[in-house]
Amino acid sequence: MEKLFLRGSEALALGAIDAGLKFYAGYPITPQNDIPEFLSRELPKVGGKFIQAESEVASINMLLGASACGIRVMTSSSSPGISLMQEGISYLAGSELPAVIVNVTRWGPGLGGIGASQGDYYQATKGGGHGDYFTPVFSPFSVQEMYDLIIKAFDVADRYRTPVIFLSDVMVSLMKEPVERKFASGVNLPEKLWAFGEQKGEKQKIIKSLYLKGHDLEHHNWKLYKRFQEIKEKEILVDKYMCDDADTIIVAFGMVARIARTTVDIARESGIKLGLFRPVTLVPYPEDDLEKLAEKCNKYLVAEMNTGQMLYDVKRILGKSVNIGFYGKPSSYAPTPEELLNKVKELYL
Amino acid sequence: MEKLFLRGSEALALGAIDAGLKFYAGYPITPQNDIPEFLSRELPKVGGKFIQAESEVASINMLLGASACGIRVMTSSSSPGISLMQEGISYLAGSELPAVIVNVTRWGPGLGGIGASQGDYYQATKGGGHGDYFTPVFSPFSVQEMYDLIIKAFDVADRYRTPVIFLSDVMVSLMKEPVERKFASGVNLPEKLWAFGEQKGEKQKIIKSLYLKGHDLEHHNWKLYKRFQEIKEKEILVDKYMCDDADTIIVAFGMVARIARTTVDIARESGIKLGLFRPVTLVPYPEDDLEKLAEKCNKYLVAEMNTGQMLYDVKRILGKSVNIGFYGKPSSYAPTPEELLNKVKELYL
Amino acid sequence: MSFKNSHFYKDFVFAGFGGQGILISGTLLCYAALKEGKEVTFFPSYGVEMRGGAANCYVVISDKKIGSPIPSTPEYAIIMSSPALDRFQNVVKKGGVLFINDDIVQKEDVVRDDVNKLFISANKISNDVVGNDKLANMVILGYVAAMADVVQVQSLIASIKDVVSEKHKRFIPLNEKAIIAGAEHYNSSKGD
Amino acid sequence: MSFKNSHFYKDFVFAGFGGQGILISGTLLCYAALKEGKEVTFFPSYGVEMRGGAANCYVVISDKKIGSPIPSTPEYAIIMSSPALDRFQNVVKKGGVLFINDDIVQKEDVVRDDVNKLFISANKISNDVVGNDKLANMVILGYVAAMADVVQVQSLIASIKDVVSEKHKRFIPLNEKAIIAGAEHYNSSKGD
Amino acid sequence: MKMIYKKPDVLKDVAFHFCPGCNHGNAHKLVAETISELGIQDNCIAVIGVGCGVFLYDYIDVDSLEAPHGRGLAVATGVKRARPERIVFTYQGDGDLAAIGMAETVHAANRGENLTVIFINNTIYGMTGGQMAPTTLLGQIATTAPYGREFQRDGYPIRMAEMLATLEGVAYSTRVAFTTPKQIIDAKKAIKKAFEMQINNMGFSFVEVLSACPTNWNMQPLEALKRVAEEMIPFFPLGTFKERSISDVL
Amino acid sequence: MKMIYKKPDVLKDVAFHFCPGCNHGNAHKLVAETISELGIQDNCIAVIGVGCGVFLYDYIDVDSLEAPHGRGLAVATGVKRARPERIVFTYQGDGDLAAIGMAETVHAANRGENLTVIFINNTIYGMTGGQMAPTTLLGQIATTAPYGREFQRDGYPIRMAEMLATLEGVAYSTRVAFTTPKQIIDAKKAIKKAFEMQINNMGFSFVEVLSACPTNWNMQPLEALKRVAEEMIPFFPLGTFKERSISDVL
Amino acid sequence: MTKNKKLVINFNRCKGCQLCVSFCNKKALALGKKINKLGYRCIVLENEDACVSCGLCAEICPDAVIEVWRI
Amino acid sequence: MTKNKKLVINFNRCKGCQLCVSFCNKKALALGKKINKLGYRCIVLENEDACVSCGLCAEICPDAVIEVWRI
Ligand SMILES: Cc1ncc(C[n+]2csc(CCOP(=O)(O)OP(=O)(O)O)c2C)c(N)n1
Ligand SMILES: Cc1ncc(C[n+]2csc(CCOP(=O)(O)OP(=O)(O)O)c2C)c(N)n1
Ligand code: SF4
Ligand code: SF4
Ligand code: SF4
Ligand code: SF4
Ligand code: SF4
Ligand code: SF4
Ligand SMILES: [Mg+2]
Ligand SMILES: [Mg+2]
Repeated sequence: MEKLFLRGSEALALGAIDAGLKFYAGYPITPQNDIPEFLSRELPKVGGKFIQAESEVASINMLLGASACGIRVMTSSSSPGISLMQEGISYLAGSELPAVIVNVTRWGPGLGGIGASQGDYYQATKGGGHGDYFTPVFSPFSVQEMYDLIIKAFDVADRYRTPVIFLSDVMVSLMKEPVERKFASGVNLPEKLWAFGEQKGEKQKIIKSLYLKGHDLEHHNWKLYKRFQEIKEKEILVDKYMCDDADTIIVAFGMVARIARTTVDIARESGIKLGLFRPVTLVPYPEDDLEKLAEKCNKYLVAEMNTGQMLYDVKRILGKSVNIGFYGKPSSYAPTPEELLNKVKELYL
Repeated sequence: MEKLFLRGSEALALGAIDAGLKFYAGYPITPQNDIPEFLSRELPKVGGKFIQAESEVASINMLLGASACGIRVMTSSSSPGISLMQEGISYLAGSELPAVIVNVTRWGPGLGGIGASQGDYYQATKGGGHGDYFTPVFSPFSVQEMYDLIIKAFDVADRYRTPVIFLSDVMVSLMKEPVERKFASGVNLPEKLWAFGEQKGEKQKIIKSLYLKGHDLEHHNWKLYKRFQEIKEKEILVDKYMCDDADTIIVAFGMVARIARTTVDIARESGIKLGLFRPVTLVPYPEDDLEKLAEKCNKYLVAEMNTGQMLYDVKRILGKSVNIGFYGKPSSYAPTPEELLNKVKELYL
Repeated sequence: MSFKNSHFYKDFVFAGFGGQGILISGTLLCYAALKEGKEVTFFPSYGVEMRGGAANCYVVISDKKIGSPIPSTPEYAIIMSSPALDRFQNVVKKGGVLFINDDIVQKEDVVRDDVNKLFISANKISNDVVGNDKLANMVILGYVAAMADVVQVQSLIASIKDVVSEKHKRFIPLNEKAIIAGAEHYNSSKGD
Repeated sequence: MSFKNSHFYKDFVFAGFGGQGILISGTLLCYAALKEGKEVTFFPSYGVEMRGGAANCYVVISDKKIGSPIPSTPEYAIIMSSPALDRFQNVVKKGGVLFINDDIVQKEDVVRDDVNKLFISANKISNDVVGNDKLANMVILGYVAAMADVVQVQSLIASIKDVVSEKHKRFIPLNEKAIIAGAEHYNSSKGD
Repeated sequence: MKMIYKKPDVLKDVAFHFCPGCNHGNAHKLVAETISELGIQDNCIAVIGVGCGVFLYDYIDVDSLEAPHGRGLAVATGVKRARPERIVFTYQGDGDLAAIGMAETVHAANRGENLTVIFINNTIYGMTGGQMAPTTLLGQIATTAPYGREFQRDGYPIRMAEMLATLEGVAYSTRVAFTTPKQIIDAKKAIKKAFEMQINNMGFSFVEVLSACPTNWNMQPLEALKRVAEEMIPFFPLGTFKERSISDVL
Repeated sequence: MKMIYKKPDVLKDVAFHFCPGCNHGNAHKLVAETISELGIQDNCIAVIGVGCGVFLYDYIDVDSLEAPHGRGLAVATGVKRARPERIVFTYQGDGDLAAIGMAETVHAANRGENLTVIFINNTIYGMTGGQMAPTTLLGQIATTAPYGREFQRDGYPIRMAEMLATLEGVAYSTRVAFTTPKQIIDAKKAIKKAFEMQINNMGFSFVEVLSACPTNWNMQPLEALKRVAEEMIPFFPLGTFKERSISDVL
Repeated sequence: MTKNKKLVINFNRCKGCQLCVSFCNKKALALGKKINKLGYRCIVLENEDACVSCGLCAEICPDAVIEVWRI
Repeated sequence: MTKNKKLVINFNRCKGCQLCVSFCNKKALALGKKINKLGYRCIVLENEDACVSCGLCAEICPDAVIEVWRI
């Protein structure tokens, strides 16, 4: 199949369309505008609805309405806009409505800056919204993955009736790379019997998140919890590079992991046994995979474009018996492969 | 001094006034309405401004404006409303503006329910807003602490130029208990030379969070990070009850800790050496204190009114060499002392 | 609670309709206990629970620091309406006490048989002593105080001023009468 | 990058004003490299950077999977404006190459002396071969391709159709001319 | 025997949770009657705002979706665009629609979304216990305006029906009340017309319902209804502020 | 020699980052001139929305606060209530003020906050690259309306100055442009009046500035200015929609 | 359910608000004595003869308590 | 900074938008040839004699490039 040469954002938007996206609502924000721009052009051609909402708050709530009708829905924004969506995301989770929320991250706190960032790991993985819930989080590191994982994100959203966060950044979103188009989505998914169809069914359908009577709320929360356990069992994605014989392993996600791949290559050339562990799903986190590494390797470097967020998950998972170093760069200038290698050398060589 | 018999919310509002609160903006939401109701009556009497905003988004942004003028500001809300404030909180953090944000938690996800909850631990402690920042978090467990800690919260906010989250719940907020009034606030705080005064100073003052040029953003982020390290060193509050000789320790915060205190009492009566570890500041977390306990005690029960949030911090801090059990109740019905004791027995006796 | 009687601990739920003075009687009990040097917590109903007129509150009194202000199985329940009975009769602790205003609640609706059931015609007594049924809450409170041995009736009376607003000050003597009538009603019925 | 020449890796930054075809020349280089079976990444400037007319893009070409698409110290910089020079001359790798359109940029503003500085009068050449200066970008690109030995000039020419829109199809031959002129300019100047 | 009044089937046989004399009940009844009469029960989707009307689905037997507080019209926009063949209405209070939801309301109206809005204006936040609403009258006491609403501090009561009528996207904007038999009949007609407009694809239809909240006004039900007549209607005049005819649309 | 025009001192001596022909520059100049002439540089606080005007503090030498996108009027409310003695103005784009900020805008106006608003209506999202704004004209092409704005899908362009004029709290609402010398003079007068109203505690004053965005309109500067005259002004008429006199207030 | 010829009053739904009483021009209705499950005194048709089955009481009743029949 | 008798033109601030040109009734202004630091060709007072120091060019200039003096 001929490959296309696409921006990450285009690949994502195309992937969404290939996954059967039928409703998009969003509000402009740098650096993700080419997603709505692409979809405003292309979505109507496949019978989908594109709407520019008056705000991010309105966007996420339009998704709530459209998702209740059983169609595939998506929004995209960047960090401050995602903060504004937290109430809505929490409602989607509470109402058990599937939706894909794309965050092409930029900097905070506040207006911050528009460069590449991993400052939103916590918000995405620990629930920026109120209440006791998790949303699956995907973290792509190539234009191909922008395409592949967005399709996966829709499937996971539908299968588990949950909002899904797609955590990309401006590097992977604006860069161009060759992409292969695959169209594989929606296999073996349950029918959306809970959704509003063309007509009322025999029984009234009520989609809500308010549970006031007796122990309903507790049951509801446990139900969501159990569903999340199932996601944990079935939907983890992980990418290990040269970990088998590694005596030092870099743990990184997204574009930092991609840069670290080069670090591993350079290191290997000079005989340093470096490996790379990359969670592709940040939620659920590939905990068991990471834990297993500790059987053979006891030196780690967590690298992030922030002052340390995933670091704390890694510490929890690996425990205190291994060495865990950290290289943080809360900057729009991504670390270079050499910077990472230098840190590895400084810590362990 | 004669004690007052006050609701938690009244004690908090009175504490805020005693701390010199001069601006409150908020939007009604159960179960915290008696805070704005009290302040709408009392704040004008001390020359403060009370304003009912059109939404939580407007509230937090009114705070941003008033705080820039150097006066003490506060808002209060409950979980969904706090979700809506996440962008604004992130802006406060990025703009280095002090503010106190009270969350009288209720349930989520979504509309959830209005009962007592600890579902917002993650949102409060891991940053619900975008970007790489933390806000100090206080967790009271008595009406007296509603008064004492809110005063502390204002001081910490001013000293470190940061928004502070005051994470209470409906139990501690609506219950009445005797309270002693103390008026101790604002000692040794630096003057707010950065704030807009009655007139422009010699140099233009710019309060902002956008850093686009060169490495300004990175420097800004490291500056916030370092300030947070200082908070970690100086502002941790912890409450240990009967931990010295304990062979099992319950770790809990807020009202669950209060209930667990009774559990400890009951257990001790029947000769069970139970203790209680309560973080009073959830951020910064009393990590060293907790870690030190592990030298003597290797059985823990984390108890929360959720499906497990603080649990993961405790796991990270204590590591894998001790036993950590969990009792979670994502319900408006708080666990009883007996439930907790039974869980302790089930796990460790 | 199961402190094996090693110390003083009593918990209550007061439940009925709004307007019956449910929260006032709970608060009054608190003030009385405070006067006697006890630890006290008070917790009211709130929010949507209040629509449709329900009102209730929990009171815990102890000589030690109090844990939960919302006892899951209170020992004493003061029931002033049918919905209140529906909601609370099943949560009262086994061996606990249901105080029921049988001028409002149908006796036959009370189904628990592992608790002590006390029926008080509080509206009637209120009518008898103060001329209307508005102080039924105080009648029951007097009865409860006497029966549960939780505070001195004197402490209740001394605390009335703490719970009535300035403009209702003139009703203090009536409240006093009602409380005393309730307590006496218990004392006279004790022989039964 | 420091792959010790063990494999093919080249990184570029193209920088100038909007309207100079900066992004198009970068993209064209990518397509040509793709045709030659290389791994390729392209990364454009965006957002507020674009106000005031700045435009730039990074291109990385390699025979292995590529790490960062934004090289911190690119080896080759194509400079089409003074602000672009200000911003990028200091990031070019030591020993790298600055390609400078000296019809626009003042030679004396170039201060680096640890890089290879190549000055091309691209506007003039464009004028000479196509009658206006609009294809200065293609002139430089031809020059770069020839000099940096990154893609065949033929591959560039074969890829023009991938980057011009339908309605500009008719300009393909002119672009071709400009590229060839640039490449020839390099080849003829090599002897210098 | 001739039936003069009977609750419509669409209304379930359960008691409302509303306080005595609350006009939310009247609004529910009229909406249910309209749905019955237009035969659209199977087409209807209710988008319900957070306020005392939040349990509408317990009473009116149509597919229902709970919207976050204030976001009813964004949610309904999503519903209607996803299912244009269904009849979508929102049911929202004045805190919900006019305070926190102002942006969503104005924009949905301005877009001319083909939706019907039932807007319950009771000059107060009912559900949360009597705080000031954007519609609270000057001088009116609320729990967060203990000394009465004051223009300088709290602004002026907003007349939503009038404001929205100025927007191009709005097909129908009207205000009704329940203080006289005639008003009840007019209210019914207005609600019915609003739904019919949607059925005819005419755009945004908006019915503001002046409503008593005896509980938070601290009044007896009759007194409260009297207040609607004597204090609210003079400020919030009844009547239609905009009505597009089919020919305007075609 | 007589000085006919010189940039005011309040304007710093740095080049704007605006594109050639962008009327943001004109608006900045007039605001700076007004601040100079009224002698309020030391009193002024600028609350700056997020849009192409976000760097106002780099150009105008007054105390400045950056508001989150759309929330300028909530932020300014906080500032003014905390420092009533200072003169507070917001500077906001049409995306900022009329889309995401609609609720904050309407409510601040309705409360009659004693603030001055400079509202830059360029029918587009400038800073983010030409997406559709609430003010985008029907048929106008934007990056998110590639086939042109359509009423049915995207709604009607909002006339903010007119809408706000209907609110009681608004003291002054006017619309200006820069397409003729006369318009520039009027614009200056309007901005000055708006600040004077605040100085006189008269309430909310609002100046809508029709502004060219050559870059995102894909036009040359002259062409763009011509579009303001020929396409915008017919739809967004210049003039004053409300002006309260001191006697109304006293 | 209290069944009359003209009015059917749903005893346990009435909240005693008396709006119906005030809407009845014929003064046919009055508040009853019995307290229903909701805790309210339910309305009664005190004067059935006066009732003209106009339906106004049912129209105003917020709680859909009353059914009206014309004989 | 180009200094004339009537106009002072701030060379490095001009963006060559030519709004001034179109506002000048006297056709005194024209786009210059030299490119300034911002990358634009700056305006020049081509016909100083024609200039009547009316100030319109300065009024419309979005970039505060021009100072006008009357001699
Ligand atoms: C984000 C958010 N903020 C606040 C609330 C609390 N809240 C629930 S209903 C309500 C307002 C109720 O007033 P209104 O909309 O006028 O409806 P009414 O009850 O008067 O009919 C509020 C503020 C909420 N649920 N969510
Ligand atoms: C919450 C949030 N959403 C979106 C953005 C992105 N954003 C920045 S400026 C802007 C709009 C710019 O348009 P406008 O307000 O009309 O100002 P202009 O640049 O046209 O003057 C947007 C959407 C943001 N910064 N924050
Ligand atoms: S509080 Fe007011 S609006 Fe809510 S149900 Fe009661 S009367 Fe109706
Ligand atoms: S993008 Fe438009 S609004 Fe922004 S500076 Fe350029 S011309 Fe002005
Ligand atoms: S039907 Fe008419 S006359 Fe009969 S009780 Fe009702 S209102 Fe009165
Ligand atoms: S109007 Fe209805 S609820 Fe009210 S008293 Fe009459 S029957 Fe009862
Ligand atoms: S001052 Fe007047 S006449 Fe002179 S150049 Fe400027 S516009 Fe032309
Ligand atoms: S208007 Fe100003 S910026 Fe534009 S060309 Fe004239 S002097 Fe230059
Ligand atoms: Mg209301
Ligand atoms: Mg704009």
